[in-house]
Amino acid sequence: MIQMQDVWKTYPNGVMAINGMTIHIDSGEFVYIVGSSGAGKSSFIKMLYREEKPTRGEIFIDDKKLADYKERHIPYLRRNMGVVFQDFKLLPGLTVFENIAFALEVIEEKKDEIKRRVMQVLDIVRLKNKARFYPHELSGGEQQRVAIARAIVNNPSVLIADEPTGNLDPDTSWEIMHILEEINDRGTTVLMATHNREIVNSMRKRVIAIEGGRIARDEVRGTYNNES
Amino acid sequence: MIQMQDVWKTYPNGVMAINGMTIHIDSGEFVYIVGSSGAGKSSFIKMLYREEKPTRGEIFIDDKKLADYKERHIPYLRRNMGVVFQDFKLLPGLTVFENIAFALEVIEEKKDEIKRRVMQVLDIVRLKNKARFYPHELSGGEQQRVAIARAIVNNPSVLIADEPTGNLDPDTSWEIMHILEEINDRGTTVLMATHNREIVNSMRKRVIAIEGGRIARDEVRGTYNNES
Amino acid sequence: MRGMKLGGRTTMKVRTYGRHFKEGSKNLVRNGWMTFASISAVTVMLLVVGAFLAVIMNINHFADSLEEDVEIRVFIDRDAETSEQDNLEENIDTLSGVDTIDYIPRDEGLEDFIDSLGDEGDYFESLREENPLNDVFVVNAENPEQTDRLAADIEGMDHVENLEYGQDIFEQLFSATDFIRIAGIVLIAGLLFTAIFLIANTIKLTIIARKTEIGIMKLVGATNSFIRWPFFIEGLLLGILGSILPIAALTYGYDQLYHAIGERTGLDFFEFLPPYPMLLQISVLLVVTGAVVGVWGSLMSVRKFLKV
Amino acid sequence: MRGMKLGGRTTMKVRTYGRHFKEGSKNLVRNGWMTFASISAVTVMLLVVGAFLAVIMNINHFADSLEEDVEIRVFIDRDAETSEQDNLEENIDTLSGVDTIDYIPRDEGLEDFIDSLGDEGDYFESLREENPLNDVFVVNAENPEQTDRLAADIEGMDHVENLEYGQDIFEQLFSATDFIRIAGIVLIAGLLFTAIFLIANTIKLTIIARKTEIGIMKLVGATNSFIRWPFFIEGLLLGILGSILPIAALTYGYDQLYHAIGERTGLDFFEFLPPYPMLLQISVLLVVTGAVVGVWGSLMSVRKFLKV
Ligand SMILES: Nc1ncnc2c1ncn2[C@@H]1O[C@H](COP(=O)(O)OP(=O)(O)OP(=O)(O)O)[C@@H](O)[C@H]1O
Ligand SMILES: Nc1ncnc2c1ncn2[C@@H]1O[C@H](COP(=O)(O)OP(=O)(O)OP(=O)(O)O)[C@@H](O)[C@H]1O
Ligand SMILES: [Mg+2]
Ligand SMILES: [Mg+2]
Repeated sequence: MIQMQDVWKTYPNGVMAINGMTIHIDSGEFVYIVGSSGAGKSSFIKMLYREEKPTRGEIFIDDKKLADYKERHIPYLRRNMGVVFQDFKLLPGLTVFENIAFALEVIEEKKDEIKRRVMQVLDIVRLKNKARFYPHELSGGEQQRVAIARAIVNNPSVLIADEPTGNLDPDTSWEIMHILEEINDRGTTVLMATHNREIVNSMRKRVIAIEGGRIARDEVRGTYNNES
Repeated sequence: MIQMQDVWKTYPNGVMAINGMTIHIDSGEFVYIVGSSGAGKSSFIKMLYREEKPTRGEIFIDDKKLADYKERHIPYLRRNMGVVFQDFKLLPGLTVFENIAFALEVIEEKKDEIKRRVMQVLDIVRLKNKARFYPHELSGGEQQRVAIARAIVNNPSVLIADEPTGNLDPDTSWEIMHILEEINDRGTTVLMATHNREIVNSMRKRVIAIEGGRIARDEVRGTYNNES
Repeated sequence: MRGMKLGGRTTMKVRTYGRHFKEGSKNLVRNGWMTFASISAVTVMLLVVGAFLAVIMNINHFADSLEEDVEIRVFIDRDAETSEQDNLEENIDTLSGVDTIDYIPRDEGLEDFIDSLGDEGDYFESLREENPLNDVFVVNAENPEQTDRLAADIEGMDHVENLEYGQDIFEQLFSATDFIRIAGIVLIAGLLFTAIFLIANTIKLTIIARKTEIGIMKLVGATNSFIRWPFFIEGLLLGILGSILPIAALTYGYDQLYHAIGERTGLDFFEFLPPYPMLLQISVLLVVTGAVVGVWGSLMSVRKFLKV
Repeated sequence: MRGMKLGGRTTMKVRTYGRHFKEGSKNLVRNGWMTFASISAVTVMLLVVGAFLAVIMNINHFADSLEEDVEIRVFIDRDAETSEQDNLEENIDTLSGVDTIDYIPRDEGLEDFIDSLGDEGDYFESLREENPLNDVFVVNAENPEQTDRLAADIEGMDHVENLEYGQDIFEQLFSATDFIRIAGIVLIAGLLFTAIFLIANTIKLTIIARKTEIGIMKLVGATNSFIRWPFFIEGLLLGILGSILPIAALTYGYDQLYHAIGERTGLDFFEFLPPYPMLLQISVLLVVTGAVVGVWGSLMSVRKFLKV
């Protein structure tokens, strides 16, 4: 369960990205985060896995205050969250396989199990034949799919995806969406920032619209644009 | 005028990205390049500004063989092309202003003129207030708009954009599309790889669909998907 | 949400150490040129340090041998009888710290003196008729620092006419060797510091290039120690690999030099230190320095990128 | 499509040079720690080179002065009259290559000799009665290498009883100073090479970190020379900035040393080189080395990233 209480975020350069957000997301929900470019979607997301710290306000994950986490416990927080970064953040020196395996090595999984699981998710994102390639040898969409594979490989309790279909064609996008839905059905909370109107409007879920760092709209089975 | 004659591209790792492409694009055209993830859109585009060289076949730009260009003349070729890269390729050490100005400094433009032009394009992409920021201080969509601004700042004869709206919300995407259309109206050839079905289907232009490194479809006022 | 592990499992599984070792050595290969830059920095700096160490150890050895030559010349009363001379010798011998006592009869002394003058000595042949010299005891202290005390003790004894132990030369030499020793230590310390600084610098640069990657690892849930271990291994290997060449070069070079020059040196007062214990000492110092600096440089540099 | 400029305008506008200079110096600040690493590598290495250069120049100077001390002692026939001695002096004086001729009467010679023996000399006071020595001319050659020839010439003259110019010591010393000189050159060359290698290495590492950026610049239409210029400036500044500290330290340090020790050196046969021309020579060498290595390291490293 994710909770934010009057959270503000001002970046060191003075940009006020989040201006008082209070929100409550239950375990097992599927939430779209929408909003124009620069609205604050990524900032909102980054605070959840503590890439950024809020300037003011409290964030609770599983009823535990994020601010109370000691620095050395943060990795354990992150291991329960799968994150698809907007800019992918793949390790350039590692192959596709190694990139995904890294998320499992970190939790000291057995080698055989790592191999099995990685090949399984590579199958899901249809990149099994690119396992031995390096990120710079992939197309934009392929890199994005690797990022998705890495985020789901260790069955996280929360999946956070920042525009996971930005570089994908509509067909592949739909495949990815069905994967996310399936994961959500298995109990994983899914948060997804997106600009894809088609997807939001067809696959109706809770929609949180951010505008200028504030929540402009929060609808249970919402659409991309305001229906009013 | 851009021309390709039976062009093939095989990457060093053995991936056959382009498999025999013959195409002719006239000066002043507006062309969408569509195709699924990994189809070969970026590879096609990269050969035009010589980031990649074809393995076989000839490419002509303005009736001049690309293969005949001496290494030291390539920069002059590129100065007549504005390119929006799929991964933006902004210089991390330079501010937004400096990033865009760089494309003008390269052609030894006057300082005052540089300033005037940069502020003008920043206005067009609505990022005037972020001129002094560094790329890592921008949201994904803002970075993409800087990349677009840099590509158009020196009034290139050809504008090549690789998924220029991948990280933009629908409204901003439309704004960008109108800018591209305007530039095209002024005589600039525009090539744009995109996954945005909505845009392709509403703003009808020539559509080249790539599948497995070949041209699967080439329609004058086409749609994203095959209409057949 | 499933229970979050906050306990911070502090023990790592054995297979994870294996992974770190593999990862660390893989990184050496992956970073190609950077690895080369680091290793060659280690190599070059250790070579310089090792070479100077060898030179300075030899100079110190030479200084030591100079000090050992410090001796007290006791001029015996010309009136002293043989028994009295023997008495004096016994008295000297009972003093603690006396190493050797040599007796030089006046005739032998004159002979040596005339010889030492070379050609010019010929003009003094006439002296043989009435030898103006004394019989002499040459006393060597066990420890050059005791010379002063011994001299004072001997001076008070009977039948000692005079006593010479070259206070001036001795003190001058003594302070000179001290100076050489201190200068040597300062020089080596300076070089070592320079080497450490430059090696750490180079390693730091290679790690800065991986700053983003370290950040990504943290974002994907790696603990600091998980990230640090491969860097530890990498630094260790860098240092050890970097010390191989200097050790080999020094061992071979010094051995060659020792056998080529050392044995037939024109300067017979100077003696090269034998290769055996010295080269071993230097080698150990170089490996340890390389390894420590490698690890230290590596971990220090990683540290500041771990705060993500 | 508008006409493409293929001519490759080879001349750059003046304002563009201004831009390159500004860009190059800005990069120093932008790259913060990397700049620090490069400059400190230059600083440290040049300091070592400079210090050794000062030491070696002094040693060479010392070796030179040793060589200058090589003199020919001409022992004059005891039977020679004053006029004959004068004759001999004139004859020697006409030889080419003679620098100075000193006359030491036998009495003075004995005095010196007895003095030089110190305490032991007392026993030879009796010699004063019948001085066994000769009168001596001490001949100094203008150039130590001429000593041999001069000695041969003088030996054949009248009233020369004997002649001494320490062939052994002379030759030994001569080859020793040669050895020192060669060893010094080798050492300095080795250190310089090491310095160049490590500095270039460090600069290379900082530029590798900017590999992607160089690629982007090329893709945006920058020519190679447009990209290279700021790197040229940067390397130049790196080298010059890096040489400031070593030059300051050496100048100050040597000056202090010279005035503190140089003037009251116990070893009066050894003389420090005066600071003036030497420090200037070293400074110029350091600045030039720094600048050349900086520029060279920078441009060499950029080169291989320009092929995009
Ligand atoms: N690291 C940063 N430092 C300073 N300002 C930042 C930083 N990251 C983002 N910002 C600013 O904060 C605001 C919100 O950015 P954010 O990345 O959250 O937007 P977003 O909703 O994700 O946009 P997009 O859809 O374009 O990705 C923007 O104005 C942006 O310029
Ligand atoms: N540098 C490279 N080295 C090796 N293979 C590459 C390289 N770049 C692309 N490829 C491969 O070539 C094929 C075509 O890639 P390309 O980037 O052209 O696809 P794309 O159509 O742009 O896809 P996307 O929509 O995902 O960006 C893919 O299979 C990709 O894995
Ligand atoms: Mg974002
Ligand atoms: Mg692409």
